[in-house]
Amino acid sequence: MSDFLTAAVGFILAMLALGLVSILRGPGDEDRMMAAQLIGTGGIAALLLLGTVTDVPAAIDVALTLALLATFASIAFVKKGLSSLEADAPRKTEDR
Amino acid sequence: MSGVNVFGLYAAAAVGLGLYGMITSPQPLRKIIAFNLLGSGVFLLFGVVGRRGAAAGIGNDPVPQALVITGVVVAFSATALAVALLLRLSEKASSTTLSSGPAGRAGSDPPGH
Amino acid sequence: MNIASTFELMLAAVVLGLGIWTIAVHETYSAAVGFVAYGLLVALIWVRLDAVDVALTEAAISGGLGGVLLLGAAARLRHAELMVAEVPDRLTRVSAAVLSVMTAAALVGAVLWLPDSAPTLAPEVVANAWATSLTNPVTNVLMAFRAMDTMLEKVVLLLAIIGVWSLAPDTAWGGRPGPRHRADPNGVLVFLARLLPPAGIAIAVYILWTGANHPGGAFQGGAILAAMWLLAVMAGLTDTPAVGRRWLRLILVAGPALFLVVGLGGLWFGTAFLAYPTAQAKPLIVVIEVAMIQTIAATLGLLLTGAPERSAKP
Amino acid sequence: MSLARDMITLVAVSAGAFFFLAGTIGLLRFPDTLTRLHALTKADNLGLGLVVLGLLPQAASVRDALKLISVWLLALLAGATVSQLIARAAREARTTR
Repeated sequence: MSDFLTAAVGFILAMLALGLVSILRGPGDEDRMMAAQLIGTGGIAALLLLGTVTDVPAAIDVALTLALLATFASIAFVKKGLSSLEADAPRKTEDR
Repeated sequence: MSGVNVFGLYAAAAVGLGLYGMITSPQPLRKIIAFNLLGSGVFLLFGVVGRRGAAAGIGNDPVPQALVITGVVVAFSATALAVALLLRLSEKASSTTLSSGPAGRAGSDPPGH
Repeated sequence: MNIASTFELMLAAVVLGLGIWTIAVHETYSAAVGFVAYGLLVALIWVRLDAVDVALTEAAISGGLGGVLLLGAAARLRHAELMVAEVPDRLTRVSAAVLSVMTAAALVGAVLWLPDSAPTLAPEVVANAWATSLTNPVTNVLMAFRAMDTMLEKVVLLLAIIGVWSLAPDTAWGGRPGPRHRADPNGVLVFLARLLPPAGIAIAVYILWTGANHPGGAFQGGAILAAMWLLAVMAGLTDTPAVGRRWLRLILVAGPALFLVVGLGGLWFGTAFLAYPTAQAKPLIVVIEVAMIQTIAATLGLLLTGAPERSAKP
Repeated sequence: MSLARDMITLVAVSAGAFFFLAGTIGLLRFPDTLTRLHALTKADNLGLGLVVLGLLPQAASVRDALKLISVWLLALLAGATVSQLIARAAREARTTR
């Protein structure tokens, strides 16, 4: 079981690495904004599996912290990537 | 134990990378980022050595762990102060180079106002 | 080579790739994004090193808050930084590379040739844990055995915030830091900023509380609280306070001041500065930590928003 | 009993890994920001959910299991909201460019 889970960590990390390459390559800022989002899913999955393999139950607390901070960083990416600060401002062409 | 050495080697590489970036980056902000990378490498070296001191049912020597936690917070404070100085400098001088070249070429107002 | 060490190599390679990206990429905004990703992923290495307390701190303070601080600066300096074209000459770069490689090689030597079972203080920390009746060894070191370091670190945070505030222009002296954010009150961002902070506050309190016996504590919890407050600020739900306010300054000094009072009490009643009486050690530490989490959250959040920019009067 | 638990873990984690693979292929192969965003948030969140599902039988206590589920809920909330914000930023960049 432990070998299988370790292999799963390795596989998800490899997917994470490829995804990061694709995201950071761009071309635009909007692509790079996805980086924290990717870590919020792939990184957390790898972390949870790692915590189970190495028998560190507190890894779940790290995962909770990562989930909150990755969301915070994503919002900051969106806000700071735009020239204006009105990331979610109402505008005329809104299709809500 | 050999697996943990991989992270020790990585930590040494991070220190080298950070040092190189601190010396060669022309922009001050990049120097600050490189400084943080260097710091992260130093902290990881502490972590690897502390891992070798695992004893008494604790996986990593708690004293270097506490030192690293203190170090992370102090490094964050230093970064925040450096960034604030840099932003103020760019407002005042309209230039963010540290050299004494001709200032006043860059845009005067920071965006977002 | 077994599966476990392959995984470790891969993790080190991913983090190294992000480190190289951060140094080598042309644009500063991209470097800052890379650094956020780097800081969040380094937490995995710390979990593998069995240092979960540090993993929490790295993820929250170094990667999350520190990364966003650098990102904000990169966004504001974007136009100014494009103008800078003075790349150091070839000789400088080559000698910097030689110096860096030599430094790294020396550290590699240290990693490889230092004895594999290092001298350790872990048994002594465990042997003295009865004095505080807390079972998290790192919290014991931070709050009791090396409490002086932690108290002075709070003073460093305080000095940093004084330094940042003193950079305010005369017109904004004592005013509000950062721009006033606005967002659609019915939009997605405001929705998230209303939904996430309650969960985040619960998690921060849990991290503080569990820190007595499991990884966690005031730093990590405080960093989460700061992130949640900044989220509400970015969504325009609340404004940053004017830094001249008295209640704000009280919160900022509450943590170190209480620490100092307890320390002097140890000198007065007990044997030494910061010596806790054994029977009251745990309640005292909990009281200090509760005061500290507020101070830490306020200080970290205000360090991120920077120097005052707007006058206190609207 | 233990075998049945391990089987659940094996199947769910494998399925989760498959969705991470799908998400990454999407990121690498899709042509523009919006489709790549779609690949990232849909497939990876499902992958994380399946990994969490697979780890639930291995959790040491009910509290750990509840924390695992809340990690996934937080990730879902982030995926659903942040992806909209990024998509708007992408659209704005495309119209102003």
